Amino acid sequence: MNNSTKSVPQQKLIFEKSRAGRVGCNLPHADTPEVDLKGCLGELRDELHLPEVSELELLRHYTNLSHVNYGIETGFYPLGSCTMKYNPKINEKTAGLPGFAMLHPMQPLDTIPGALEILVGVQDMLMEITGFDEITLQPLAGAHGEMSCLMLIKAYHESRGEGKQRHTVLVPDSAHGTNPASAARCGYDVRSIPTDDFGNTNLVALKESLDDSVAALMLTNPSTLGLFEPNIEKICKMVHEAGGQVFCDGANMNAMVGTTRPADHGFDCMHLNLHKTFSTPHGGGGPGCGAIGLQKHLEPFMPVPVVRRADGKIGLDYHRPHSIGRVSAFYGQFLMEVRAYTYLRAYGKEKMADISRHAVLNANYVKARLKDVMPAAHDRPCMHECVLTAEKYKKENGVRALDISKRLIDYGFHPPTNYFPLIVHEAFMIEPTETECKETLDAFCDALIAICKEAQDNPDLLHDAPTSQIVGRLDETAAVKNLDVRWRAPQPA
Amino acid sequence: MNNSTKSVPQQKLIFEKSRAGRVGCNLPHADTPEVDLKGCLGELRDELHLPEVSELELLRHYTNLSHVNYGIETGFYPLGSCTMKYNPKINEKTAGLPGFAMLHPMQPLDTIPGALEILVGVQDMLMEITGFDEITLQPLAGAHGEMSCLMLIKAYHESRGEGKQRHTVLVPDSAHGTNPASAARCGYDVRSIPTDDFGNTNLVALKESLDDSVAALMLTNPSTLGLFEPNIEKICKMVHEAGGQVFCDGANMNAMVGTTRPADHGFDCMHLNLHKTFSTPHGGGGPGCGAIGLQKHLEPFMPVPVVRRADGKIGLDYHRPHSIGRVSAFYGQFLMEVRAYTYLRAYGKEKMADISRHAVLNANYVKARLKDVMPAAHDRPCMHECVLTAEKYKKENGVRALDISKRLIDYGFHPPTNYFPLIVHEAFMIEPTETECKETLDAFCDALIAICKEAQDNPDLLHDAPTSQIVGRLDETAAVKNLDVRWRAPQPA
Amino acid sequence: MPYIPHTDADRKEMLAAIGVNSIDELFREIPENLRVKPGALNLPPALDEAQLMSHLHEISKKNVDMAHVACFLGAGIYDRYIPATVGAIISRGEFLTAYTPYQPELSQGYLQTIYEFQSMVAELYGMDVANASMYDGSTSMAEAAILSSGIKKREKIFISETVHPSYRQVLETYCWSMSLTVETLPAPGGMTAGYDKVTEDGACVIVQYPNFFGTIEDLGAAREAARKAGALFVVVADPVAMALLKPPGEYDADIVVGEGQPMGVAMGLGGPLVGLFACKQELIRSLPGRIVGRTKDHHGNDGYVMTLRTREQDIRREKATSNICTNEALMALAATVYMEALGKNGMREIATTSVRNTQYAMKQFKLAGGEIKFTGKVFGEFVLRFPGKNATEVQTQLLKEKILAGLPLGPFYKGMDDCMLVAVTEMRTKNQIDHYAACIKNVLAGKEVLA
Amino acid sequence: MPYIPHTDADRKEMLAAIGVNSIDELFREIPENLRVKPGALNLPPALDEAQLMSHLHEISKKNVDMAHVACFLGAGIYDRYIPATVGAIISRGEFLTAYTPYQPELSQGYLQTIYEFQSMVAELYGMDVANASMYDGSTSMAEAAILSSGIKKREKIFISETVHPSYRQVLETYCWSMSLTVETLPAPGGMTAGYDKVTEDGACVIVQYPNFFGTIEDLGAAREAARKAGALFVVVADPVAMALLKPPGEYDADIVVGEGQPMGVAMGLGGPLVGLFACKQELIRSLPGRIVGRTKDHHGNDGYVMTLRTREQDIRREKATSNICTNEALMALAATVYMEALGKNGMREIATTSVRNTQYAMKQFKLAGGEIKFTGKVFGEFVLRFPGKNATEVQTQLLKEKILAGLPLGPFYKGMDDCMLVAVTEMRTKNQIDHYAACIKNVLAGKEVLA
Ligand SMILES: Cc1ncc(COP(=O)(O)O)c(C=O)c1O
Ligand SMILES: Cc1ncc(COP(=O)(O)O)c(C=O)c1O
Repeated sequence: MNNSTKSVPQQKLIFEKSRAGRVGCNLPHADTPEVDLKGCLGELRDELHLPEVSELELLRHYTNLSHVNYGIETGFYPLGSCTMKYNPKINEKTAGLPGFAMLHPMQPLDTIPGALEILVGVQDMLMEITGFDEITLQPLAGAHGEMSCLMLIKAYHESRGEGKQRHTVLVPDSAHGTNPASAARCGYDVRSIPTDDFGNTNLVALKESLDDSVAALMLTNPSTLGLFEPNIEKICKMVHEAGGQVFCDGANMNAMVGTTRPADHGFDCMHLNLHKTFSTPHGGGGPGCGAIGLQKHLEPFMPVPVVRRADGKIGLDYHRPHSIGRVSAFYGQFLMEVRAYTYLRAYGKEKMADISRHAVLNANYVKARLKDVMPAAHDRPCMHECVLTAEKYKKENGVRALDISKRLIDYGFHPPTNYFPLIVHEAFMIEPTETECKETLDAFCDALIAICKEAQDNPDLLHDAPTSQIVGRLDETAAVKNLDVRWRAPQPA
Repeated sequence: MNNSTKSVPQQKLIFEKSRAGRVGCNLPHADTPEVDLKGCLGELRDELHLPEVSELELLRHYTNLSHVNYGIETGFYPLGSCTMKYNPKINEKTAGLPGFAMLHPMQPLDTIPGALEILVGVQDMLMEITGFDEITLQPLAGAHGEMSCLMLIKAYHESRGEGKQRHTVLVPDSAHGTNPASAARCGYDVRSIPTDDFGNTNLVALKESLDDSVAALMLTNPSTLGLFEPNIEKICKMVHEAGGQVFCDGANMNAMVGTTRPADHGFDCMHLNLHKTFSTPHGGGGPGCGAIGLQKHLEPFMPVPVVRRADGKIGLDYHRPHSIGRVSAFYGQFLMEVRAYTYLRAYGKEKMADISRHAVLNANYVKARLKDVMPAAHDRPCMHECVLTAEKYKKENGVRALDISKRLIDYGFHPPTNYFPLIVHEAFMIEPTETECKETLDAFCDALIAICKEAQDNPDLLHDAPTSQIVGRLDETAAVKNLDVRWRAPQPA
Repeated sequence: MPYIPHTDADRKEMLAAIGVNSIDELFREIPENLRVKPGALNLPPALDEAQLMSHLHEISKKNVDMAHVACFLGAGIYDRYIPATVGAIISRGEFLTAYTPYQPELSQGYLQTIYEFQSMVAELYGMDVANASMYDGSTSMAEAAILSSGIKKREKIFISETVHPSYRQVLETYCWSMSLTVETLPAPGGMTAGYDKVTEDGACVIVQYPNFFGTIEDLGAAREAARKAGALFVVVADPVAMALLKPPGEYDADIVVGEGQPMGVAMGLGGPLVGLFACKQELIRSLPGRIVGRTKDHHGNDGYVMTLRTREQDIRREKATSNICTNEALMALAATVYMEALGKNGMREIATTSVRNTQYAMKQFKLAGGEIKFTGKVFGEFVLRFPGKNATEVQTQLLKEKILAGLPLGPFYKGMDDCMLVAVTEMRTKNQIDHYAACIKNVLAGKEVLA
Repeated sequence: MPYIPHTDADRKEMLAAIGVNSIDELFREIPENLRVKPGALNLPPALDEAQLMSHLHEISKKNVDMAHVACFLGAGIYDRYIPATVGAIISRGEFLTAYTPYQPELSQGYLQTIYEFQSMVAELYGMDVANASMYDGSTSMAEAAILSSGIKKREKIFISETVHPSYRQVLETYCWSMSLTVETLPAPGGMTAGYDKVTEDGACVIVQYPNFFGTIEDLGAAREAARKAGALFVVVADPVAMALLKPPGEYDADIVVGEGQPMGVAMGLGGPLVGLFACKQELIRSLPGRIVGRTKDHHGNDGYVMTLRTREQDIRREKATSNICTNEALMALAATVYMEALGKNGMREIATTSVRNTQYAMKQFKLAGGEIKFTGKVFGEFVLRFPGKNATEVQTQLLKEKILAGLPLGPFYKGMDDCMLVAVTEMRTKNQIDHYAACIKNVLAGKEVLA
């Protein structure tokens, strides 16, 4: 921690840098005749409080803001469940090609054969990797993919006359929040399934829950505990026998790429987060990119349009009487698909499995290195991430997981995910991904070991952390109490 | 100065991040047969100590290094004589077009009509702006342009049989170091011409120096004092009458664009720094881009190839018996010319003069605002930059110009040029450029005023500055004494 | 290995530290029969970086992109100029490769830009507050309907026929799964009519402004209908048009949603886009998605955090206001840079240029024999009728002249086979409009498009 | 106004503070007759950003760029793969828009990269030290000659005929102005011969490695000639070839220069490039250009500064070691990123691929009827002879097949009208080489290039 200290100016809001009449942009100007705006448009607005800054000031604003923002390219970002792997620069170049970036979603189909080739290319590769019969790229993020899958399941049950009856979705207590929320968003009742002492689905509880109101089980595999569900085939069978469907939350696909195929596990459908497993950049919170895979029996219900190769030509299928309809306005996150395509082709047949193999190697290495200071919630080989518990420090030293994480910031690392899954006390969910080198993992583990010692020797160091950033710990309660979510122009005196 | 403090990790050298066997790049691989390297090449090298890092580590290395480097896009950069204006982003896009960036300099001429159009386009616009009869874009930077101009002059004198005789170049004492150095590089003796009390060329001294050994006078107009030489026409006449030529150092063209034309002043030739006046980015110290302009009588001596429009077609003229030859391997800094072209077309006929007008406005404003704390070396309207003296603080408070500048860093500004021109004691040469807004100038002036007060009240604040950066003041003497200019691989034990 | 830094020595050391002999051992909990045999996947071969670039370049060239045709196609996605600054900023790794700012202390840069984004979206729409973004305009609208249904405890959504057809399809999908019903208000003359159909079981009334046909809807009438039924008043609005038009907030809209793409986001075949979502202060605790607020650290410094987090799925699970998690932060950043680069004057200028170009085009196309289908005032888009011609055929003809003429409306609206939705942004020039006019003159006269 | 932020109010306030009434007044010292009348300049009209982009795009499309042809042209500038990381890094504003690191405390980022650059250039060349860059390979070589002349106080430069013709032209220009003479050593068989011509008034002996024809010169022989005459031994070396070849430093070269373009710099019609300059430790105080050293701050932290500054023009004026000021920092940064991205193994791999491709091409072209002009060992380039054909015509023919066949040598070397200099980098594929072979087979048989 021999960090040197640099003073970084706090940036004023852009509105405070504004000067009336300033124009920041060399804009297209009209060469058509002037018009009477009021005559053309009717009532016009009066005020428009947008900032007026020069292009140079704008760039400075963002350059300096970027310096107080942490990305994968700044340092290690082991945010569990988020797969913060390296986002290759070449993907930005391919997605920036005018022949992709400058396409209108409603231009005639025969003017976009290349775009359709990308879509089908990604679909084909994802089918092979997941084992599913069909892939659609329409959903716009993971949660959107979950929702779309549940809609497929709903339509399936309706087609069998069981739509009304099957109003319950089972969700493990370890599941990500989007799972129950997506179920609710599809009008389902949510019933929680406990996890057993080994970190697996509690089969007894599952069995008990499997009545004929169950539409589906949403299972994350590997689970959010970073553990592969060894009973997965059995679970799917149980649910199927009860007339339900099994959905796989595929956020953790990075553990499986090239190594095992979810469709083979017995799942009926799954979502993928291309922004996690297939390296499209997270962009500070989005765009996501949420493909879904499904077995043949769900095919009639796929959202329109279905993009498909037929007779050597790629076309769009809109005429699908049983389709759930559209889930988004156009073709999904097309430019993200271009990135995913580029990424998939970089690995190809030869190297695809290396992704999951090294992701799992890295996670197990971190788990092994930290076992003395922070034991794993479950002592089993983990998959692409390991979930540890820092409960001891809370009990013995009054130091919460959050304090440890904030202290990690002072050591130069982005903290892992905390407090998720909810069933692990003071959880640390660490997902290193395969693109991190051993030295980085060692430095991170060394830091965490040092912090755990600090927790015992000098807990206030942790309570007061971080002290290395442009702001200290922020008051989130005050943020809610004195809600201030937008700037407003000062009223003229 | 309510800067917050962020800890920034000092980056190890990339060599210290290296791991044997790591490959950072997804490289083209051969599909041609293997060969016996030794058989093909003869003796091979043994060791090759280049770093081995992953692509992600590489990006982190540079992201973090960039955070401890200051550019125009970080903040105000009033480095006098360097014209640190905004470098428009659109220029980067145009220069990045494959139809420009991916051209080979020796590909057939009929495959590069567009490139020639750019070259001639820049030449034409620069001819119009400077008034010269010819422009060549071959020189690679300002100093290279100076040297090329002196070569033209040398060839001219040789053509008149005066080559040997005219071995002296006159250089004002205020001139930039490249002027005498370029003269020496052309085999000339250098004689210094003093500046008079008003900041103008001392005409009496000039007259005395004008013997028949004089090949040329190198004059910077506006001078490095930021002053327009009011006797310029007279000076040129004097030199011409003595059989000499007058070269204009055009580093200060930003004061003149669209307002006055150096060729009209009587100059025979001049160099331009496109990386200053015409906004091509400085790139951390280069590339420069050094066009030169010249009057008709120097035309026969122009470097080859001359790019010219003839009969509506653009061609290259190599058959120039009196040419000085090549000054660089190909066509000059072509991709910089694309940027300059883009910039020139953004201003066009309508707005070109706005450049110099606002550059001069800004400089005079700074000068006016600072007059109480730091008087101008010469109390006259300045051009695009103002030269102030901080002598008072040295005498009264033991604070040097350098100390003041280092303190400016703590206030978040890049310091101006110090100690140049050499004839001004404790010089501050401030060039704001036209792209800075009034608020920035005010903030800068406020800071400098505050620092001048600190110089009187608490000079150690200045002696100890900067304290805001990742390193404090560096020991340059030790750098020379314990010369360490490269990393070396540790010797195996 | 591309992107994977492990050397043989690394692997060996790491396996030793873990206490296993091979990577395979780490997968021992996966039943043998579920494991993929090495090399068993049928995937195309790996490409190196140079091959990737040329391969993708080849594919991209098969498309007709908008750099090669004059784009008069709009319909919610617009060919507007994207300043070079936008790309320069959003490609910075600190932004591009960050994720949701869960750790505010090292995410102040992004959080501040989101606060600025929220401020400007709220300002453009004339609303109290806006969130940090939704997936796209269509899902943003669907969320508004569901929010309304939740607030009003009513199950019927009224929506005008003049709302973008794809948006209405998405709404149908969402509503079906939530057992809500959608009722469409007709718009015979290109403007929503039949507000009398709105009944008191309506959760909300949704109109688009300007509507899908480009026409500027009468928001006063829409509001009255909503108010009368006790329903929420929801507007789908083009943010760029807001630079000139009286904003929905001034018509007392409860929720305003829209597509942010026209503000600095590449068309990209329609993705990624960015959904805008703004509402009245009183609805803020029902707002879907993320929202950033300003607060203080313990030294009293200003700072930004995600706030009102108890609305969200990771905390509230099935009771959350929405299931959205990842949103469209990067595209919201692009829009933020765009709004700030153009600023007040720039936004007004390009909106005005669009109006001028649109008015000129309407005039020229009429002279060339086209008909303007509807009579209402328009902002930057209008419906052009080709008497006696199929619009899809006209489109095909004009493509030969490198004009993308617009959107043939036949597939979307009954009886409109001869109609084309034509958008004229600030990017179109007088020359291009004249060329278009000349082409349709020929086509309407039954001649070759190239005169 | 593009890029100029002043509002009318700004101008007014600023003029008032200065105490003048107009901007014109500030120019009062410029004689009236020297002032340009408003609007008098004959310049093309101003373009907006969208127009600039499309205008420049149109112009660029008139060129045949290397993305559209298979480039077998080298001759000192090579079509090598530039990893995407290079552009991503050098476009960062903190690097792109900085200037010379005169203020080291806020330039540590750049200074460190220059230190890394110097280290790797020295390593590749096998030399003690390298500087921070020169303009290009040609001027770097001219500086080496002048340095030699200064050190040795001698006025004759010996240079091999196999050094790049443009470099030799630049050398002639520089030497003429310094009154030095250049003597050329012949190379009848494509390798420098006639070392016996080197006399004791020689300041240096310059050879290229591999030479202009691609042949790997015998550096031992060159060194002997230099040593015998008491002259400095100067080598112009391709840095990429150094990944495999025994470096000049191991042959006891005094100065090694070269062109850094093949390492991550766009060809860009030959500019900007980046000159490399390395030498023995004992010459460091005569080195032209900038050099960065490692030192400490007063807390004992490591830091980097420009050092040995008293060699430079701003301090030493006419006594400086060179007149160079601005150098090619950004291109040196590109090269630094390149060397670090590829690293030891990557550099070796692409060099090896070039050798393989070159050997394959030589074989196939011979089979197709071409002749390999010279017998020496080559690295990645060779002279191909088309018996009975003019090489320029062959080039024209092959361009039809989207092959840029190489550099016709007729204009550069007497009696070589039927010769083409052919480079085969790692970017060329077996298919492209086979296609080239098929084409020359047809051309040599007097058939159409397309069989
Ligand atoms: C396990 C899990 N499921 C679902 C999601 C939701 O994905 P998204 O954020 O793309 O909507 C996430 C990611 O945040 C996740 O970690
Ligand atoms: C007045 C003056 N002349 C000449 C030069 C030399 O220009 P360059 O650095 O491009 O060689 C400079 C810039 O550094 C300068 O300021």
